[in-house]
Parts: sequence; C-alpha cells; structure tokens
Amino acid sequence: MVKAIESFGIPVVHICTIVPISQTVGANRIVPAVAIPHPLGDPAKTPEEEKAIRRAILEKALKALQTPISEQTVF
Amino acid sequence: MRLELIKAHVKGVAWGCKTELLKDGTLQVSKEDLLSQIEDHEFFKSVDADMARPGENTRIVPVKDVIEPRCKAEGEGEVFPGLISDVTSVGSGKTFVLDGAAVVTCGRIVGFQEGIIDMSGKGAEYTPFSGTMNVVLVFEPKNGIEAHAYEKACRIAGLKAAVYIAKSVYEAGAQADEVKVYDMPAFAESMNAYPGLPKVAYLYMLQTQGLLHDTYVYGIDAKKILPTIIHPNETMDGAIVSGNCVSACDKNSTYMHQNNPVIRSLYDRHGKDVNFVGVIITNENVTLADKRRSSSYAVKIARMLGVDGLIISEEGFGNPDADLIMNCRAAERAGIKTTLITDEYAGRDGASQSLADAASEADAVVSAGNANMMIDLPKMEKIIGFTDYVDIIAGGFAGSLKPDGSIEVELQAITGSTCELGFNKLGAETW
Amino acid sequence: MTYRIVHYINQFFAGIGGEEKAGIKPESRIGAVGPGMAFKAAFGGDADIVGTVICGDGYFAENMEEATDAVIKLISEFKPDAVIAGPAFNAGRYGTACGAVCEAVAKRIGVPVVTGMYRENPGVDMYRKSVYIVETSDSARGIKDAVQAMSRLILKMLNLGTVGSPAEDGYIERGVRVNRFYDAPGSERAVDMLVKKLRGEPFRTEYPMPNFDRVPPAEPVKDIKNATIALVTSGGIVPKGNPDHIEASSATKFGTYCIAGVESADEVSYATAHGGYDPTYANSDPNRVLPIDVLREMERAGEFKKLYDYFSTTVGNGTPVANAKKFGTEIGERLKKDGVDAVILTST
Amino acid sequence: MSLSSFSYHCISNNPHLRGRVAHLELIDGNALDVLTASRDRIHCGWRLISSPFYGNFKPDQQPYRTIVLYEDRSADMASVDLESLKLIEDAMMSYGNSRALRLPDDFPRRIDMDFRFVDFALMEDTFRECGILGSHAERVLGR
Repeated sequence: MVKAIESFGIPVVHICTIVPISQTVGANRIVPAVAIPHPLGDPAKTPEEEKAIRRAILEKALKALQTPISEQTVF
Repeated sequence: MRLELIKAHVKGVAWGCKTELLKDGTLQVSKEDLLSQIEDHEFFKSVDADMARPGENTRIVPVKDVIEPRCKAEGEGEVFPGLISDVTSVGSGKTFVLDGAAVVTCGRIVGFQEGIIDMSGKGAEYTPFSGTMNVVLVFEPKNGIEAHAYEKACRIAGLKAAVYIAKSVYEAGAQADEVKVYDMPAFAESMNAYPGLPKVAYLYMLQTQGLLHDTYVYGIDAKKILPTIIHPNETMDGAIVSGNCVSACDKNSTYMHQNNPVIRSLYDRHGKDVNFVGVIITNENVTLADKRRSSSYAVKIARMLGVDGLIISEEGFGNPDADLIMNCRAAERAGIKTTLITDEYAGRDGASQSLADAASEADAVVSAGNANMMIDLPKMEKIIGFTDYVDIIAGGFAGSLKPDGSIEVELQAITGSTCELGFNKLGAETW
Repeated sequence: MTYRIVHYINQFFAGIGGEEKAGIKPESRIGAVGPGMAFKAAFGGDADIVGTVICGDGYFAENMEEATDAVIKLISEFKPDAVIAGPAFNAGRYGTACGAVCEAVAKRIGVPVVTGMYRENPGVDMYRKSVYIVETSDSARGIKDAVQAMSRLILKMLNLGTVGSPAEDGYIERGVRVNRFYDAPGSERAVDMLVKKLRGEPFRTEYPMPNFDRVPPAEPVKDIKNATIALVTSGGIVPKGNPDHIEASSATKFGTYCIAGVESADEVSYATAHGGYDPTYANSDPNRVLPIDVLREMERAGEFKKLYDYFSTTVGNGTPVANAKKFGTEIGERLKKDGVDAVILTST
Repeated sequence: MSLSSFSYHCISNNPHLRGRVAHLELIDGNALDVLTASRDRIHCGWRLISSPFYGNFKPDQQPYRTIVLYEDRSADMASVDLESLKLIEDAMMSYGNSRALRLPDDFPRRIDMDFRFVDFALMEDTFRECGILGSHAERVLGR
C-alpha cells in the first residue's frame, strides 16, 4: 500500500512497529512506533505522557517527510 | 572409503520352504522362518506376513516403514548399526542387495496413522513401492504397550526381517546380477581432486521432532546430535534409519535412506560436473534455539569443507520449512550456492503459499509436487493391514471412503509420493 | 451450435473517442464493434459476437461498483455463453475494467471469460488469480496475435471445459501450483540446477519465491507549513460499527471516512476492525493507532497547514499483496487529485 | 510470581497437559485460538521457544496445539521478537486458511486420546528443558 501511494509521487512516512516488515513492503521513510497493539501510545503511561510520546513520533514523521532521501531510511 | 553393492535383481516374490533366490529371479521366502526371526511376545499380540506384487489389485495400509533387504558380504560391521547390530562404522567392503525387493511394515502406532501403497491403479503411479516385490509384515500390539517402545519394536522387526531375507538368500548362494562401486577418498585427497570442478556437498536434513517423527543415526536419536559429517557409503549400509510414521508422502522411509537419490545423483556427476566431497547430516527440531544451533553449525561444517555448492533436502513440511530456509540463507550468505529440494502444501486448489517460510536467497528450488492434490483410489480386491483408519489418515476426511469402495485422498496419504530426496519424477509448476 | 459471445470494450476501441469521451456510461450495441470484427472472423462458424458492451475508462474507474453492475446487466441481456473483454494491451484503466468485468461475469453469470493484457498492465496483478488473461503485446499493434490467442482459449473453454498450462494456452500464470511428471527424478534435477547455478548459467527454479519490488523515494515536502497531510492506516481503525464491513484479516476493501471537524479518534466513535492484534488498547483509545488528537494540535499550532478531510483505512493482516497494491493505487489517485502533499501511514 | 526476571509459559488447548505442565494456560478452543493467544503475548514482548508448526500434522488434522513461550520481564515491552512474530503469523495464516480446523474431542475417543498424547510427547523435552514439566506422565496410548 505504501509503495502504491508513493508511486503517485506523494511522499509517505510509514509509522510502524516492526521496521523490517516495513522495509520488505517497500516503505522509503520509516519511523518506528511503540508496540504492535498500540503503535502511537503506551497504556502503561499516564494520558499526558502517552500524548507526549505520540507527539514525538509524529514530529519525527513530519521531519522525515521533509528530508530528501535516496534509499530506504529509518528515522 | 570404497563400497561395492552386489546387487541381485528380484523379479518376483513367493512363499516357499526355504528363503532363497530362484533361478528365474523369484525371491522365495520361508514364512515360518521369517516370522520366527521377528517374533516378540513382549510387544506383539500377533505378527503376520503377506506379499504384494506390482500390478496386483492390492492395497497396503497403514504403512509404517519400507526397508530394502541388504546384508554385509565383506568388510567391517553389519547393516543397520546401533539398532540390530554392533555400532562399528559401516560403508566399506561389500554389501549384498536384493534389488527390486522391499520389506514393508504395516502397524498402527497411533490411531491416526497414514500411509497407503497401492500396487495398481492411479495411486500406484505415485508411490515408488508399487514397483517393488513386497514382503509385508502386519503387527498388532499387546494391550497397554507404551508408544515409544512399540514404535521401536515395529522398527526393529522390519530391519531384522530385511537382514534375515538378504542374509538367507546370500548364504544360499545367490549370484550378483550387477556390481556398483562407490568410492570417495579421504578429504586430504578429495579436496585436491578435480581442481577445475566446483566442490559440492550434500546437506541432508533428518526429521527429528519427537515420537513418530524421529530418525536414528547409528542407533542414536538424531534430535540429540550436533550436525555432523557422514560418509555417503554409510547411508547405503543403513546407518540412517527411519522412525518416522507421519506424513506418508514426504517421510523418508529407511529404503529411501539406503538408496538416497541425491547421493546417487552426486556420485553420477562426480568427476564430470562436480567434485562431490561429502555429506553433512542435520536435524529438524522443535525449539527455535535448536533450529538456530543446528543450522549455524551445519553451515559452519560446509564452510570448513570449503565447498562451493550445497544441495539441501528437507524431510516433512511446516516446521522443517523454517530449518530449510534457515539453512539456505546461512549458506548463501556464506557464499555457498544452494539448491533445495522440498515438496509443497499449496492447498487442494494449488492457490495457497506452498511453504511456511520463504527467502529471496532460495532461488533454486526443486519441487517434489503439491501434496494436497486430490486423487481417487479405486477399490482394491485385497487389503493388507487395516482400512478403518483410511477415513482419518492425513489428507483424508470423513466420507473419503465411498460406498463403492473407492477412496478420495490427498497425495499426502500415499507413501513416498512427494519424497523430498528427489526420488520421484513428480514435480509442480505454476499455472 | 454457434456459441453466443458478448464482447466488452472501452470508448476508444468502440470508435467513440479518446480521453475526452472517457466519461461515457455503459451502453450496448447489437453485434460486433471495432476489434469484435476480428474476433468474429477468428471464431469462424463456432461462435458469434452477439453483442458489444461499451464503457468509458474514466467512468468505470471512478464508479467501479455502479459501472460493474450496469455492465453486467447489459451483458446478461444478451444471454451469453461466454464473455471476452479487451484486449487492453498496456492501458491501465482499460485493463482494470476488463479484469473487473470478467471477474464479475464469472461470479454472477457463471460463464467462461477471457481477457487480454500486456504483462505489466496493473490489471494483471489485480485479476490474474480469478481471470484467464491472455498475454498480449504492449500496444494495439499486437491485436492480430491477441485475437487469435483469446479466441482459441475461449473456444477451448467452451468446447472442452478445461484449460491447459500457461505455456500451452498463452495466458498469464494465475499463481496456481499444478503437479506434473518431469523426465528426470528430483535428485537429478537438483544436481543439474546446482551445476548451472555454480557455472553462472541460467536456470529455472521449480518454485519461485514471492518477490519484492521497490518504488524510488518521492521528493520531500518543501514547505511543510503550507502542506496538506493525509492520514492513512492499515491498523483497521474504523467508525464504530464498521459501516463498510472491512474484514478482520485478508481484507478485500478499504474505507475512506470524513474527519472534518473531528478533534480526536475517541473510543465512542471509533474502534478497530483488525484481527491481527489484541484490540484492547486500540479500542480504549483509537488515537493510539489513528493519531487524530495530536495531529489536530499540531495543525492548530501551524506545524503543517491542514489535515486532509478524509482518512483511509484497511486491515493489513494477511491482506494479499495484489489487494494492498490496489488499495494504495485507489487511495493515491484520490489524494493526488485532491492535492495532498504528504501521507502519514500508520501500521501496527 | 517468581522472583526471577524471566519465566517460561505454556499455552495449549490440550487437556492432557493439565497437572503435567506448570505455568499452563489452558485454552478452551481450537488450535487457532491457541496461536492467537500466543501472538498477543508476542506482541507484548514474549518470545517463542517452540515452533508453532511442530509435528508433521496439517491444520485440519491435529486438533491440539501447544506453544512454549519465554517472558523476560526486564526487557522493554515494545521489543517484539521478529522471528517469533513471523513464525506465529505464518502459522496463523496457515491455520486460518485451512478448510476446517479440527476441534478438540472431534475424533473418536481413542484417536483423540492419541492426538493428545502425541502432542504432549512432541513437547515433552521442551517442557523439561524449560523446567515446566510436572509429574511424569504415563506413556500409554489410548487404545
């Protein structure tokens, strides 16, 4: 899916837990996530902490989208 | 190490008062003597023997193992070392072979056991043992026998029967119709032979998951070994014995181990296209740590040998697919080129993924066929063994036994049909 | 008897017009039109083109469900014994339409279908499993061969009810494994293959492994403060009740839902349809998979200009590669049209 | 809970394991349910000790599945073991695609008991190595 969207020339950042899987499906900009059942959160933390984690991941994702790359890159 | 296989060709099989090979090539067997050799009152309620010949309207089910009658004629040790003879290493001298004959054991270790040999009809096209003159042993266990002990009793009885027949015939003065010589020198010599040819070894995977899934090397349960080197000639003397009773289509019966076709093919091309330098045996265990250990160790041996290429054969499906792919990947990453032999479980429609694992390194694969293919087996006039298990054998399902006596099963139920040693011509392609 | 065959073609091959006419709705004509004449000739007396159904490629692509329904209705009015579509050569939308029509005919009318495409036509990956696609050249210059191969195959299906191997019958492999006997036993084939591999000679594996292709990275976003960003997930977050019934695994569809004015993917309105993980955490706070709450904060803070008004979602659990590709293509097409600058795709 | 930072667990639908295996979670369901429960733990950082494909049985043949897993409580929850994940997903795919999963007690009693026994026998060494094998099991088949 990542590949097919990116083939339209729109940059895609893939936020996912299992980076090697993302690499095999052909994502180019990859941002690692927290855990499979909660990629952008952590139920063990307080809601405020959790949101901070989510924001950090998304900020990294925005940065990835602005970074020129020539091959698969994990941010 | 040099081994001569002295082969007498068997063209028929019949009961008689003495076990010997008649002039016309008929293997005559004394039923009384045979049964007295394998009697075991501790485990068997009854043991019976029967015969099945190519073309007959006969079905054997459930088959546990198939063994080729062989015995040593000259040289150290005796066949099937560590199980019915001493543990001395074998593989040199001369070995007498009843080529074209087989001992088939038929015994129910557990209620869901499988394994069909049809001597004629559609099913006969898929099992190599429809072409052999078969002496069939049928066991019934005593009540309350422990499963592991009973499996062993059946296994040993089959080996004893095979050696008894070969030995009796040999001692009765049978002549060789054909002599085959297999010779592989010491490493010091073989490594320098044929400098222009690529050095090739064979990585021989053995099924070793536990009860009904075991293989024995010199009597040792192979799940407990580290991968090791074995001389190809040792396999011809029965150093590797099957204790595997499940997945009839792709288990390697003892007969296949004695006649390993990969070893035969590598010997055939030795000195012409390849320099065949050795055989590494490895296992297929249940835990991931064992898998990693064995895979890494086996490939390390291949690297120590400095081989350029490796043929890897699998036994079984599912669990060992992971071992197969792991072995392939490790070897390819070490710069050793591989070719794999496996069978497929692509579903009855052939549309599912064939293996439980995959790797881009596995770019040279020989397929022994899709084991899920359905086939119709006609009703047989004669049944040796127990048919009431047919409904539940692997590949069968409720109703697979039709009112007219024919059965519809997956190829998986047929003994040796998708042998992953590459015994058969069956394969698969993408449509 | 003469078989009744219906032919599906696009506006271009019907002679109606090019891209400017791609929006025309399904319509039918009695008898053969355009390439149908060549088919008619190739069938000899065995079959006849009794009708032709035409649809604009653009209309079909944008209204797939309605278009398919309408085309099927028009086709069935001719009471066909079989249906042929195309050939589409390398035309992507036409190929997709031919594949979709054939698949629907096979399912709903239950008669033999054949289409033809160039191997790299995107329709091939999407429909090769369910439809026999004859391999053609990449342009209409190959029409003669395509017509021959397609008519031979459809007549074989009608006469014999069976289809041979891809090599025999000229269609693109459907990915089905079929047993066959080789001339040599497996062990010899293995040694042969290894010898070739060691010599660096070409060899053919008997079981090709699944392959992984790549797309070059897209240009980065230059001006993030003015960018519209779309949110896509394979984590299966859907409006509660899963209105489009996206499957928990092996999804055959994706959903696109409006989030204009939505401040947070809260547990009241959203839940996961994904069967590939323990849903407890995603259900108690769907933002953990679909982070609308924080994205809204960032949007307000001006870190980017706008969160696109729709998010697309599917379940990436055992979903066939061809489906995932199809979803991605459809999503990408829409995002491109709506001027989206970048995509955040979340997976579990 | 033990004082050490790690422990071994068994997830199974095989009643034969009851009383014979420690740290046992007995699932009331089919083989796929066992795999699903195992997968959820793997998502939380547990690792597979045994292969989910053990035994040459097809999904529509053997009703029982037993999985041995390792939990390291000192490890970061998010660190998913890839090998475990891949194996369990492949197994679930294979079981999920199967025509009809056999249910426990699906077969005639004697055969069902054999399936239970063989399932146990194939895992016995692994239980022992992981220190979760309880009292010695009688090894007589259900005939």
